[in-house]
This record gives sequence, structure tokens and C-alpha cells, in this order.
Amino acid sequence: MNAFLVLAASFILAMVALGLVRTLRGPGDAERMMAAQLLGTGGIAVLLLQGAGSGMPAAVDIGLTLALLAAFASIAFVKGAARSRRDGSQLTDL
Amino acid sequence: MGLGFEVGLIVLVLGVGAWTIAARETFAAVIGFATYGLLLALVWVRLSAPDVALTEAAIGGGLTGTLLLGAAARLRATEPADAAERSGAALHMVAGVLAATVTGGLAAAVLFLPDPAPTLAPAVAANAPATTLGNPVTSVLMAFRAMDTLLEKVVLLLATVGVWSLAPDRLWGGRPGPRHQANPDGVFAFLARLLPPVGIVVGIYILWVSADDPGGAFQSGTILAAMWMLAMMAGLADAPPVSRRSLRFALIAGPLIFLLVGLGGLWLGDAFLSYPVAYAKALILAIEFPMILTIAVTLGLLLAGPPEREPGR
Amino acid sequence: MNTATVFGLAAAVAAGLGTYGLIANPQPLRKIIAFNLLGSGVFLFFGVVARRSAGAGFGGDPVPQALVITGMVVAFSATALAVALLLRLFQASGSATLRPNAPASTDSGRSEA
Amino acid sequence: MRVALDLWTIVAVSAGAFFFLAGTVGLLRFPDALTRLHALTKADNLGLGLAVLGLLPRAAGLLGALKLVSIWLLVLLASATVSQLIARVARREDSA
Repeated sequence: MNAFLVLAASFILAMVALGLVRTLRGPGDAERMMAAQLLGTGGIAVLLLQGAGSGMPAAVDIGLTLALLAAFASIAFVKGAARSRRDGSQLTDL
Repeated sequence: MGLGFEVGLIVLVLGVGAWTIAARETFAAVIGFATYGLLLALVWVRLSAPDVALTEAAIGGGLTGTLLLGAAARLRATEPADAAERSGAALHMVAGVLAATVTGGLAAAVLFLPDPAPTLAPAVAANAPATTLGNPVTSVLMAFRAMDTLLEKVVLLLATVGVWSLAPDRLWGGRPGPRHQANPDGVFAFLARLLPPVGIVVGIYILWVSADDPGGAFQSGTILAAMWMLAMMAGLADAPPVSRRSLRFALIAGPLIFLLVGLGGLWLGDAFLSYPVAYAKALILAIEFPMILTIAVTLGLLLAGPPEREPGR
Repeated sequence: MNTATVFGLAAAVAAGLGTYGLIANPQPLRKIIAFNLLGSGVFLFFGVVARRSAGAGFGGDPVPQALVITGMVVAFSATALAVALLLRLFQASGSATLRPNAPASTDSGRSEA
Repeated sequence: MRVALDLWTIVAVSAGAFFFLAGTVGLLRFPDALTRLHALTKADNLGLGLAVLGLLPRAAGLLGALKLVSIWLLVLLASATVSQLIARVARREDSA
């Protein structure tokens, strides 16, 4: 059973890695922000499965912290990208 | 199963790390760095260091990424000019040789580490009952090496003073950073209203469990700081002027109480920062609870930067 | 080859990547990022030392783990100070370069907040 | 009982992993930012959600289960909001 959970964690990690290759390359800021978003979610899934598979109950607490801070970081990224266009335009409808 | 998961994780971590160095655009490099931080948290879990994983998740993924992103956003206007600046081939060569030396040296150190490894784990286990804490890392941080932790808080305070001192004279005492604007009925403001109450509960929970499980004042303070920043970014709250007295008090409350408890140890116990065994846990909690407020305020102010608006505005 | 050794070699590579970026990248913000990468490699090395010293029922030696946590906090403080210095340089000179003969408009930026 | 719960874990976690696969395929194959975002949200909402459901029987008591579900709810909330914001950035990049 534990082997299955670690296997599932490895599989999701591989999927996240493939997605990262795509999103980090861009072309736009939107894709790069998707990279952060994808890793936030996938990372939590890997962490929880891995924690359950190797018997580390604290993984749930780390997941909780990650969920909160990933939300914060994603928002900061969107806000930063919206603020920093070279043409100086602002995203006003946030 | 073997080392499949580990090797995959390492390839991913190092790939993202290399990409962070090589990326052409700074914004992309910053996103890469935040991604790298999140992945490192997974590495720390695999190294059976959940406390460090929690710190890495809080700092590497969240705080440092946000800090660097703010800087990248402000510097974006100069980026085309800066990107034209390239180091010469000779410098790349020197950098490559030095990097290879560092890698080779560390790799050799890893391969020739003494076996069996020297360890302080039994010493910690033997003395842990004195602190009545179940989490050995908290015991080390708050009792056995409390001096390090005290000085770490002083470093945070000094960094804040250093950041503030960069303000021009006429802005001294003003509010840091720009006033953020957002549509008060938009999705952003909605999230900034919904998330902080949850974050505050989780933050205090992370400190509360740190007695016996992974957690701690710093990680908890980081979550609170992030929630504060979220409210500020959504325009729901404004950064306080740095001359405000209650703010200054919040900044020093944590280290001050730590120092007082330490001096009390000199008087009642055996040495500076020695806790009487009967009160060890109570004293550690008395240090940690004000400390999360101090850490949250300090981190928030470090992220916000030096005062940028004149006092009274 | 066990878990600790594999991660130890990764730590060595991460530190090397950071060193390379720190020297080869001319932009200061990229140098700050590279410096953090270098630091993460060193912390990871500490983590490997801690893992190898597991004993007394702990998954790793808690002393190096606690030192790494302290180190991360200090590294963050240093990063925050470095970023603030860089932004001030940009404000004062209108450019964010470390070249000594940069076209600088030394005082014009001072007045704008 | 034990076997049934293990079976539940295997089925739910596998379904979650499938949605991560689907999300990644979408990210790699879809033509523009908005459709890629659509693929990403499947991984967020269903992938993590099913993994959490699968892990519930193995949670440490009621508090552990509550924490697992809170993680999912937090991610749902954050991803819904952030996706909206990313979509606006993408739309502006298109029109620029």
C-alpha cells in the first residue's frame, strides 16, 4: 500500500515536471503564473501522498502551510505582473 | 522502488535551478526561484526534516519569491538596457571553473563524510525531558541553542533598521511602499477577506503544535505576515507609518521578552538563557507567543521596504 | 548510494549553479537569486549531514536541522536588505547596474519618491 | 473493512493521478493561454480533490481528516481566484 502511494506521488511529480517544462518557457506571463499554480497544487498532492506513504503525519501540516502560502505567492505574482507591464498599463479590474 | 522518486525529484529541482540562472527574463527567473523553493520543501521531507521543510515552504516558496518579484516588477523598465549587458567569455570561463571547483569539493566532502557519522542526536534525546517538549528541533532552537535563536531575531531587527535607513531624510517616519488599489468588490478583495481568518487560525495552530510536532514561531509568524501582506495588496489595509510607537513596540517585543527571560536565567538559574526545569515549557511559550507577533510585523515590513510616502499622508 | 548521498550530490550541484550565476550574471537582482541558490545548496548539505547522523529515534540529528532553520531566516534577512539596497540604487541613479562607468543621473532620481 | 478502505484509496488516488495526467496533456497540447488554464484547473480541483479523498481513510483521526479537507478547500478557493486573475492577464496579453 505504501509503495502504491509513493508510486502515485512519483507519477504526479513527473506530470508536474512535464507541465513545468511547458509553462516556464512562456511565451507570456500568464503561462509562467500557471507554472507556479500547477506546482503549488501538484506539490501539495505529492507531499500528502509521499507523507502518507512514508508515515510522516507532519506532511499534512506542511501541506496546510503550503496551501496558504502558495495562494499568497500566486496572488503576489499576478499583482506584480499586472503592475509591471512595459507599456505601463495597469490591470484595474482586479 | 529504489531511489526512483529521489532521482526524479533531484532532476526536477536542479533543472528548475539551472533554468533560474539561465532564464533571459528576470520575471521568469523569479518564478523559477519560487518553484525551486517549493520543490526543495519536498526534498526536506525526504530528508526526514519536516521542521526545515515547513521553513523552506514558508520562506523559499512564499516570502523570498514575493520579495524578489516586487523588485523585478519595479526594475522591469530598465530590463532591456540591463539585458544588453553581458559578461565576457573570460568571466564565464572563470565562473565555470570556480563553480566546478565548488561542486567538486562539496561532492568529495559528501562522498568522504565519516562513517559512522558523528551525531548529537543522543545528547538531544538525553536532555529533551528537561524542556518537556516532544519536538527535538524546538528543544534545540528554544533551549539548547537559544542564543542562536535570540541572535537570529536580532538579525531580523537589524535588517529592518537597515532597510528603513535607506529612506531619504524627508520620508523618514512615513509609510512604506505604495498604497495598493484594488476593486473592493473584485475577486482579489474577496480572497483577501476570506483567507486571513483561516491563515491566522493555521498560523497559531502551527505554533501550538510545535511543542510536540513540526512547527514553530518563525513558520507561524510567516503565515501571519503573508496574511497581512494579502490584506495590504488588496487595498483593505495600509502599511503603518514606521514612526508609529505601537509598531516599534511590536518590533522589539519578542526579542525583549526573550532577553528578559535570558537575564532571569542568570539570576534564578545557572546561566544566561537557562530555564528552571519546572517552568521550562511555560517560559518557552511565554517567549514564543509574543515572538510570532514580532516576526509577523518584521517580515511584513521587510517585504514592504523603506518608507516611501511622506509622514502625515 | 543511499538517499542522503544522492541528495548530497544534488546539494553540491546546486551550490555550483549558484556560484556560476553569482559571478557570470551581470544584473544585481540575478546575482541575489544566484546567491540564494548557492545558500540553498549549503543548507541542503547540512540537511544531508543531519540525515546521516540519524539516531536516538530521530529521523535526523536535530542540531544541524535547527542550525539550517536559523540560517534560512538570516539568509532571508540578508536578501531583504540586498533588495532594498538595489532598489535604492535604482531610485538614486535611474539604473540598476553595477558597472562603474554607468550613465548616471545622480541627483535627478533623489527627488522622486 | 481494511481491504475495502485500501481499495477506496487506490481507486481515488489513481483517479486523482489521472486528472493530473489530463491536466498536463492539456497544458502541453492546447493552443492558447485560456484553454491551457482550463486544463490546469482540472488538476487543481479534481486531481488534488480525489487524492485527498483517497487519503481520508488513512488520516490521523478526525483532526487529520479535517486538515486534509481544509487543504483541498484552501486550494480550491485560491485556484478559483488566481485562475480568474491569470485569465485577465492572458486576455490583456492577447489584446496588446
